[in-house]
Amino acid sequence: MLNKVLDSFDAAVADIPNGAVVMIGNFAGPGGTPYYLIHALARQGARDLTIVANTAGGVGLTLDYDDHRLLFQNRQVRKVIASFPFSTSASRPSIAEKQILANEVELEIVPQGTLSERIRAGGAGIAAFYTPTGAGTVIESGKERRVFDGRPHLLELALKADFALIRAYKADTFGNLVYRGTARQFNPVMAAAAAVTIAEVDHIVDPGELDPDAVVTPGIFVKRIVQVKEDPGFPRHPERTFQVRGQHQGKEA
Amino acid sequence: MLNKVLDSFDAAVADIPNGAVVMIGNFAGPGGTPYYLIHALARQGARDLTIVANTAGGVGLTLDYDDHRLLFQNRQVRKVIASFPFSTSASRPSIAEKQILANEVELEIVPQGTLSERIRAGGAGIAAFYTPTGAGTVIESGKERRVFDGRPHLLELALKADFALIRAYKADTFGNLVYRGTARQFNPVMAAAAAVTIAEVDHIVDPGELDPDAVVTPGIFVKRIVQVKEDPGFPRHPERTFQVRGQHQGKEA
Amino acid sequence: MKERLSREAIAMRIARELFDGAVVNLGIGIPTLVSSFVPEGMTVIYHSENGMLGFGPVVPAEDMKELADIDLVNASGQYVQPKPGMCFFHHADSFGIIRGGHVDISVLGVIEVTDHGDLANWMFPGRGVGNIGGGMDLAFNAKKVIGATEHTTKDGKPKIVKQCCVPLTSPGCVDLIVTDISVIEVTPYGLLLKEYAPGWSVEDIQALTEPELAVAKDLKEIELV
Amino acid sequence: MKERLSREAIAMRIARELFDGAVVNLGIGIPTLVSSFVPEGMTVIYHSENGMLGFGPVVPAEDMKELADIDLVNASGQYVQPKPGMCFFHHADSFGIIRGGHVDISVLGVIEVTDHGDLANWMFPGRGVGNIGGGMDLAFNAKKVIGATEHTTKDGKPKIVKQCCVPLTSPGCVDLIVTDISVIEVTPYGLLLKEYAPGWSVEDIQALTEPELAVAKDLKEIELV
Repeated sequence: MLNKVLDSFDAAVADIPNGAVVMIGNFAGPGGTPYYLIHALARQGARDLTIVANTAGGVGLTLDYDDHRLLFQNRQVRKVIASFPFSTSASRPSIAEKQILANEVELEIVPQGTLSERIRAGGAGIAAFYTPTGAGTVIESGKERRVFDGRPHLLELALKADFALIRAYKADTFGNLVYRGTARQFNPVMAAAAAVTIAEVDHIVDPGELDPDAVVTPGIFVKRIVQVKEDPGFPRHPERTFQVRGQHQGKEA
Repeated sequence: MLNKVLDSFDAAVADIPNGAVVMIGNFAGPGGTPYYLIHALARQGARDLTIVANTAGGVGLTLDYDDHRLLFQNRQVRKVIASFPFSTSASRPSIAEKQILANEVELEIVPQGTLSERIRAGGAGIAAFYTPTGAGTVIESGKERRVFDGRPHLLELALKADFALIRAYKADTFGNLVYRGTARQFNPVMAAAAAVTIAEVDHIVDPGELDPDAVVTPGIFVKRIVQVKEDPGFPRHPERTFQVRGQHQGKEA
Repeated sequence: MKERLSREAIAMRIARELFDGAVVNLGIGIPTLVSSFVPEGMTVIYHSENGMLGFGPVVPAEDMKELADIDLVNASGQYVQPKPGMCFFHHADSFGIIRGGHVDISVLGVIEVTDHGDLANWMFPGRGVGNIGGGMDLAFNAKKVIGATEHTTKDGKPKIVKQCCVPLTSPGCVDLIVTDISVIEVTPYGLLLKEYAPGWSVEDIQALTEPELAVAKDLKEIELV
Repeated sequence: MKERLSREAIAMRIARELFDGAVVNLGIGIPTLVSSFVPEGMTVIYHSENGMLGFGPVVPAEDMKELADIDLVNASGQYVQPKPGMCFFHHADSFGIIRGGHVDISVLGVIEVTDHGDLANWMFPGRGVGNIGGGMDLAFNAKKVIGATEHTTKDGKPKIVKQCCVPLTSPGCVDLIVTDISVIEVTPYGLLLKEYAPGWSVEDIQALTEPELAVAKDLKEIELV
């Protein structure tokens, strides 16, 4: 019988080989970032990795914490494909930034919408697509330009990975996933685009415990599930819902 | 203040002009088909319509009922873009089928995955994409072929519409939508691909009554909402959830 | 006495190709019957084009009044039952699953199939029209495509041919052909006869098959369970 | 006495461009401040790149301990509050909303902007590196792009220029420039000065602006509310 639940983060990443392409869910802080899987991969030590993620780690938005900057610190990364690879603070450059500027790590910088769409295309069997974003900018370099409806577009290729490390809120044992708030971000598209998707989750429940109309990632995309059993200490109230009722107020925001 | 809720299906479709491109949620039976909006459009009488839908109506799967075959019956359709345009029964050809074979209605037949992806592309600002589906078949005719990773692909163009008639389960007054089971089908992608999306729903609730993690169609895609107030008499138990618990049985299916 | 297998027996043989955890899409006709023959204890996850994975059995005729629901149908429009662990998604995501190669096995009906694995199954030859539906995406993109068919047409003509006369669903897509008299693998070198129905000889089968059949070293009688 | 408007006043002026039901994305910096000045009774729906529409205000510093949640942040990583009618979706859907033209107004910071509406705002000139992030998709695809900026750099050089020196975010994307001394529309014929800060003359503003400014017939002092 199918069994996707593993006990340890280390076991879950043990077979990631040198040279693997690894996608990592990540956006502006720890929400939706597979913190424990990243630490396990840092311990595991695979080298020459290509990392596909929104940032290259350690960009310094809001919280300073050990995200996939650890992999750069350990010199495990050969190439990074990201939209936001540099620190937001000139005075505190990230580790990846130094390595990129020293030509120790190769950078492919991609507009965020194109990055998420290339990953979505990888999962959905679309080889390539035309987007208007980037035409007439440095992003156009080396790409095919083509006009549709009078507007220039660029041809962008699908992105796939050997492994995806993702973070979700609840999984059932089949691998069906739901997310919490903005922690969803890149995780569902990465789940579909990797040969082996590994999910770090708050809760593992029996099939039938998730509302089938509300499942975001179908279980078939998820090969391994590991439950978080300690508190990493980030500001978070996972027991709370974001569903709030009451008078809508136009003013606030 | 925003007000998207209308009292009548007739009012909701009143401004659909002759020659409009209209997407209609539809798949294998009445589930997810905007039955009352279709009837209202039939009464309204707009002509020379281009209909984008999975079928051309009246294909005879399971239930025989008045879907958008009404629009063909009324001779309101100039062209149909569909994946499953013909009746499943040779002895009971559909109205659209007769009109297509008599060259009274133009047919663009599209593989179902390409149809849904073209609509998704229309909503998501992707001008065109390469899919393997159809290369080396009649579908290739007139299309650009290109090889990616050694495999031939076809260039397919985005589809957009002037109006989308869709069916959902619950809407809040902002237009956020959730669906019920397989009644979801094409509706969410069509919602995003039309200039004016009109949703026929079972229930209208206040903002905050839908779980924001479970909303499928963001309200910004929906311009008009009309609640169904009568029972069309289809086999249906809308008060039931499809969430079932209990021992998983490998045998059944 | 050369008996042909029933449609159920063809489905039973195809069920032996399934495996634990397999994501399976069953087309209309014989393919639909396959789900009745999944071995005890094996988890097979059914995919339906209209945006559903992991659903339960078709609603039996006697429970129709109580259980039929237009919001829970398979791609053939049949009413099905909910099952723990199922999930729903929209049509574009559903075909993303197919096109992205996430369907392990697609079982499709056959009008004609060639020794190159070319499949034709969408155009109704008598009517000059056809429904492409979701079959073309499945034929092109499923990891393994199994053609389920009677070996010959009603008037005895081969359905396994050198070249399709009706428009293709997909060139070179079929991996395995299971008929009422044989199991044939489509290899890069042509067709390989692997199993025969009880009482049928290689020559009998070849006589009803247009392209040449190579014979597997381990040729054997079809085992249904 | 030629006072320049505060960052808050720039934001206040931009808020007057919003309308009931508008889908609005606010970039980092001055743009973020715009949300504080939405007129009473107007429903503005904020979009955040990380997959959120209709969220509430940023968590105030004094409530941080009680309300901050890493699973509810805006695209700048700020903790925000939930609000009735909000919804979440994944990153590809989020940029489908942007690329599909469903964002009515994008308010972006400016490093340089030209009379053709070319915008440069992603490459940090001093560092030789930059983050493209989601700004390029917004600049290319929002229905209306508003540049929010001081009129000149810290050392007094024009930020409204004939040609950008740093890499472009998007050519020809900016529709309206709101600075600390002016409101300028980008038209197909060049820049049109529409409003001036109190005490500033057309000549004063032109002197700090590289391309030539045409002057609107109804030129007026900037109205903030």
